[in-house]
Amino acid sequence: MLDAVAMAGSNLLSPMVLFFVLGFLAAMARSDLSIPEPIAKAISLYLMLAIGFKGGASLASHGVDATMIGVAAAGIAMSFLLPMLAFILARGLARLSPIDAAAVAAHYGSISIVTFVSASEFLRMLGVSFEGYMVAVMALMETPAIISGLWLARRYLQRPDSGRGQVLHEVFLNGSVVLLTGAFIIGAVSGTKGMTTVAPFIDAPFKGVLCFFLLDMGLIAANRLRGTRAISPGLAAFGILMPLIGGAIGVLIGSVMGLSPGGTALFGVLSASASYIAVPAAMRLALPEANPAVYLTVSLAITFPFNLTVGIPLYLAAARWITGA
Amino acid sequence: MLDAVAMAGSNLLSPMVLFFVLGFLAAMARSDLSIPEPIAKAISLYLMLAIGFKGGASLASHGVDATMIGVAAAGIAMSFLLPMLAFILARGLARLSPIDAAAVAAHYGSISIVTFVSASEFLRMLGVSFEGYMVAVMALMETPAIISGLWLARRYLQRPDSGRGQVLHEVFLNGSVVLLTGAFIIGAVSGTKGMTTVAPFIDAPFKGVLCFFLLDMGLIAANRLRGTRAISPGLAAFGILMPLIGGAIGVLIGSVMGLSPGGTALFGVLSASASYIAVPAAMRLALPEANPAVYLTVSLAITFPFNLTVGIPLYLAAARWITGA
Amino acid sequence: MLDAVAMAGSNLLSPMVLFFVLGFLAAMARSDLSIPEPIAKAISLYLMLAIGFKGGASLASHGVDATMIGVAAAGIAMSFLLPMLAFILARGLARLSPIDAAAVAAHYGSISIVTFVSASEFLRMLGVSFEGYMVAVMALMETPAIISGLWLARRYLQRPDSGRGQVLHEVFLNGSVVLLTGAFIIGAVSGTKGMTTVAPFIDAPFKGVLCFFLLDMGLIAANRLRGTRAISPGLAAFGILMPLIGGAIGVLIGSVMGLSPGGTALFGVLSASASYIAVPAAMRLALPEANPAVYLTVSLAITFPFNLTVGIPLYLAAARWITGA
Amino acid sequence: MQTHTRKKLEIIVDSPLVPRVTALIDRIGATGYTLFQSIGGRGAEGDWREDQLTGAQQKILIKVIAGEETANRLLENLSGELERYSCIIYVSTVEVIRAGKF
Amino acid sequence: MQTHTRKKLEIIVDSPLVPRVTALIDRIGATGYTLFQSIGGRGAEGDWREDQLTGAQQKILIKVIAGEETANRLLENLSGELERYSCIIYVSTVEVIRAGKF
Amino acid sequence: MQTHTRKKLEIIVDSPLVPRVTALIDRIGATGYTLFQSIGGRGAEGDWREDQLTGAQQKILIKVIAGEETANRLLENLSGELERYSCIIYVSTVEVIRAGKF
Ligand SMILES: Nc1ncnc2c1ncn2[C@@H]1O[C@H](COP(=O)(O)O)[C@@H](O)[C@H]1O
Ligand SMILES: Nc1ncnc2c1ncn2[C@@H]1O[C@H](COP(=O)(O)O)[C@@H](O)[C@H]1O
Ligand SMILES: Nc1ncnc2c1ncn2[C@@H]1O[C@H](COP(=O)(O)O)[C@@H](O)[C@H]1O
Ligand code: NA
Ligand code: NA
Ligand code: NA
Repeated sequence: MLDAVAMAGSNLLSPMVLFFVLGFLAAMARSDLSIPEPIAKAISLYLMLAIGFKGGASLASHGVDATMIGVAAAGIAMSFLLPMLAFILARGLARLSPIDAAAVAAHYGSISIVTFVSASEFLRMLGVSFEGYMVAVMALMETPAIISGLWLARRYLQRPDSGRGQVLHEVFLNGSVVLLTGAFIIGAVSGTKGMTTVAPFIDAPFKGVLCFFLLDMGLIAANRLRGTRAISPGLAAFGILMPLIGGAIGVLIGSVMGLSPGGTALFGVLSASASYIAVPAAMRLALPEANPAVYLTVSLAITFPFNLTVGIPLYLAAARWITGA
Repeated sequence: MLDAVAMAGSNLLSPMVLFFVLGFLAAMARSDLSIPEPIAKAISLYLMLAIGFKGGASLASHGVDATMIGVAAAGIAMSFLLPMLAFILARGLARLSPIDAAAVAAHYGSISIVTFVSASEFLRMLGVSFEGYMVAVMALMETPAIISGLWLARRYLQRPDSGRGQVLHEVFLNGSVVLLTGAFIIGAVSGTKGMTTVAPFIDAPFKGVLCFFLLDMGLIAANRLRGTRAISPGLAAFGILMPLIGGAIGVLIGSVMGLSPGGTALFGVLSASASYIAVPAAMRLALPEANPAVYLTVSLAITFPFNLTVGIPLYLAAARWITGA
Repeated sequence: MLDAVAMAGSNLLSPMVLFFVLGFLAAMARSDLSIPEPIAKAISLYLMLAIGFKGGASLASHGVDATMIGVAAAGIAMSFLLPMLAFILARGLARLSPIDAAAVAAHYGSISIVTFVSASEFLRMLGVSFEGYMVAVMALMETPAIISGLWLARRYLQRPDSGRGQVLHEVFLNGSVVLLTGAFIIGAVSGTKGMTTVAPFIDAPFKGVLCFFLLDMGLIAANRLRGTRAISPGLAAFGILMPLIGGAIGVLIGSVMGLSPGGTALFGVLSASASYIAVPAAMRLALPEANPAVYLTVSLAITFPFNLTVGIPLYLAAARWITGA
Repeated sequence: MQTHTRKKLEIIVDSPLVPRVTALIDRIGATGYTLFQSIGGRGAEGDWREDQLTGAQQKILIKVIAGEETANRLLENLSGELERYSCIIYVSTVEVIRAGKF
Repeated sequence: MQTHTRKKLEIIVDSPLVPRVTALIDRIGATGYTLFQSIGGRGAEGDWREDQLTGAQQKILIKVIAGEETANRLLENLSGELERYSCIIYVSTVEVIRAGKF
Repeated sequence: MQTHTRKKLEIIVDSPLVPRVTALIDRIGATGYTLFQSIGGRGAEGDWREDQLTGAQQKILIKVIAGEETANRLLENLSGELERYSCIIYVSTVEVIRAGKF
């Protein structure tokens, strides 16, 4: 426990979290500080490319682990099933309409790339190693939740399924899924030699770029919080409780599957985090009746900051405790 | 004196100044070379983040200097008072209307971040050290001049002060002030350890990024010069005389406060330089009667190039002479 | 021959080509992956700045070669004359209208910077050295082809030459020409010392940035291919045959001029590649009757991918064979 | 100068829906369209500014110049297709020179 | 197709002033607005291109669809509020389908 | 509120041609113009999306508010100057408050 508190402290004082806090405070104080949108998008692409490539290269150098297939299957299952849990909680605790609850549920089955990236930098900072293929697991967990969410919503909607083709297409060929997976494969193919080639671009400046991006995430989170009337106490509670439950389940399953303490913590992080890229775009198209102010606000402005500051060290502490490390 | 000439030469042949000249010549020849605007903004944010963080980290490792409080107070006083001098000169020499003169005056009390950054790279190149907290002094000098400028203008305006709240807000929560100050504090909190983490992003590529940015500054300066009818011989003379006077006063005060030769030179640079980010936006809002073509042209197209090429080595030579280094 | 196959293989598995393929496949599958436009433009500027600077610095450290003047003259002549050949082939093989054929011809006389950059990274990977001034030769070859193309077209157009001044201006002060040449000169002036200063920006991350850019080139090439009805079998054949012929001539002349094997290969690459920046903009202005779908598609979607994957190793193999290396 | 009367349709719609709208414009037989990005707005669903990473609320403005009849058909089809979505559509009258182009 | 007549107000204004204008639009009771970025222009104050770092001359276009009465009230208030500033305002007539939205 | 009738000219044109069009606008004596970037479209020449590095197909929208007479002169000159180029031009009627500005 003491350990967890110390870890939480060192997490809160890392430049990454401090830049998030700076962005958050600046937007709360209505400063006109802002990152141009094409830059934010480019950095987001950079993070995916870099994390994918590094994961693939690490797979190439450490080889395929016996537990890999199991963890991948467990990840897909989690992404499919967590929305059911999230739906019940969103209905009961946050009192959302069925449609809004289904849309929110889809977000929590999916994952947040920045949360994963921040968690893996945190592990690296503490010298905790983890399985390189966790990046591939992340890519696999990104989309199944969308299907669950739409399935949940469909039971409450009286309308023909127009545009379903476009939605499925959007789901499986979403840019972030394609880039993550593609970079992972390229990393695996190019291996250590390829890594040496591109390391000065994707490895050395990575943490600094992440700081810059988290500054923007802080601005975005606070702007959402400030501008919204969509957040009720129940929804706020959901935004904190749901990652705790998801994270606990994730840590439990991760350790059962035989992941290292670091890998277990990351599986917890994936389960605890909520999407803010792939899922909102899909919901907008397939479930326009759902209110984007609700799902974007709870995902970006409640759960993301919670995970970044408190959640990550917590899931690591739990992973260490449960794996006996 | 010979020393100063040699220094000026090595400054003029640095890649930074050469890229500025390239941009300047390209725009003068009406080339279609241009840096996309979101990129220019992002680089500007990057420079603030990096310079702020480095300043804070340097403060953390070298500790607070006895002279720091004094220099900070002197900086604030300079920012408040230089506009009075600039106003008189802008009226007398450049023959500007009171409103335009007040707007211009506000620019010269404030500072130019790129000029400061170029000067500190120049010092580093020559191996001249300076106080890390000069970055904080720069942040403190950014805004007081706006208040002086508005005070000067108000005496000539017969109108109620609408929107004063928004202006004060704009002044104190201006994005560049917030980012500089925030990054400085984060740098001070994270110290050497944080610096190691983000150095490959904010330190190693810094000079190269600055070259890219100065290319854009050259384009912007020459485009302003080409497009304008706002520049008179008197205004041009003002744009060169005012930094010389401000720089001389700054060097004098810096040495009296006990700064190192490098710090003294930077205090001169801050006093000599004119704002092109925080002040124009505030003037646009608070003093829409002032002509932006006047204040932007003299600040960006006359004073900035002058300081970058001739001014910086001059202020250093003066600082060395006066501190007896 | 075996050598060439092995080289082609190692080229195809380099991260650079793999990222191009990823982008190509993503766009073919209609993924929504996309690089924001200002970012693509900025990377393109970065590549020009970096390659220009590096070429100039290399010239400064290795000195001017005796063959340099000859190669420069040969490059200019190639750029003037290749369009004649391309015009005949575009008329005969691709059955284009005279106007479209002239526009296409101008593209093939000029050069593609990314193809050159990819080729020089490929050489570096294999440890094959080349003359630093090839960058200057590239800059010289960029524009003469435009004049040839317009001259070819004029024989078929019954109209007064309005806007010829603007076109010549556009041609000689095109942003990419100015930046390449300017950075080359700055690199030559700053030499090794300047290179050390900016290396962490323009050298270390260069290959990684190129990967990112080639991802975008893949997206662009496939999007063009997908969206077009402009591509006929004849035009596709032209897009592959023309670089082969141009490359063969280039390799022959390069070796005759006494270039090293690496330099010879690069001269082949320059002759084989087709412009996609300077020439299209000039054609749009000077030859609006030509269909941009034709020249952009054949240049970006046929010839560029062909050169990147198959052409580059081929021209190197030919250069080695002909120079007896 | 001789001009011809045409209709200008403007549609402000979520960016994920743009492909569907442009496909419809093609199907109806309009001769073209032009897309513009908006950077913020407010409507029944509340405020939004740029797309803030998610792209979910980003709005695109689509302009179509067309003859009265085509415009009417487009309007009818669009109002059916987009009924459930957050979007606005409005029409005005414009004069053009090259009648054949629209 | 049944349409309803509304007014479209367009305001081109310095970007630092946008918050003040949108606050006014809210206060007057229009149902929404959309913002677009311009990339250059010319007027009484001369030429400008993009914002060239300073942001001081960047212009934003604000479109508001509203009923005649709301539009008139907005126009009157705006012309007072923005009198001292560099900006232009113009109004045209549009047809909309969903009358309730504006 | 007292308003004055003016013409709004809109021109969608290839970006390399913008300097030529704005020079013409100046020559004709219009009081100003504003430029907007479009992000895609379709016309007789087919589809395009952003400028995809080449800048060759990028279209810019130019808005000009002017009196009827100036607008007509502009229209005539433009249709001559731009005849060979891929572009569209259309005109509508707007109401303005400050008559002196246009
Ligand atoms: N009255 C209006 N005038 C101009 N734009 C509007 C108006 N109402 C809505 N919009 C735009 O259309 C988008 C969607 O509107 P809504 O579906 O009402 O949220 C808003 O975000 C605005 O950008
Ligand atoms: N006649 C006009 N037509 C279109 N836009 C204009 C016109 N006059 C001014 N503008 C725009 O409004 C801005 C401010 O105008 P001004 O206050 O006259 O300098 C200019 O920079 C243009 O972007
Ligand atoms: N009917 C139309 N409505 C709106 N925009 C159009 C229309 N026709 C053409 N455009 C725009 O004008 C550009 C050039 O048209 P074109 O010369 O017909 O290829 C197209 O790429 C579109 O952006
Ligand atoms: Na999750
Ligand atoms: Na100053
Ligand atoms: Na060529």
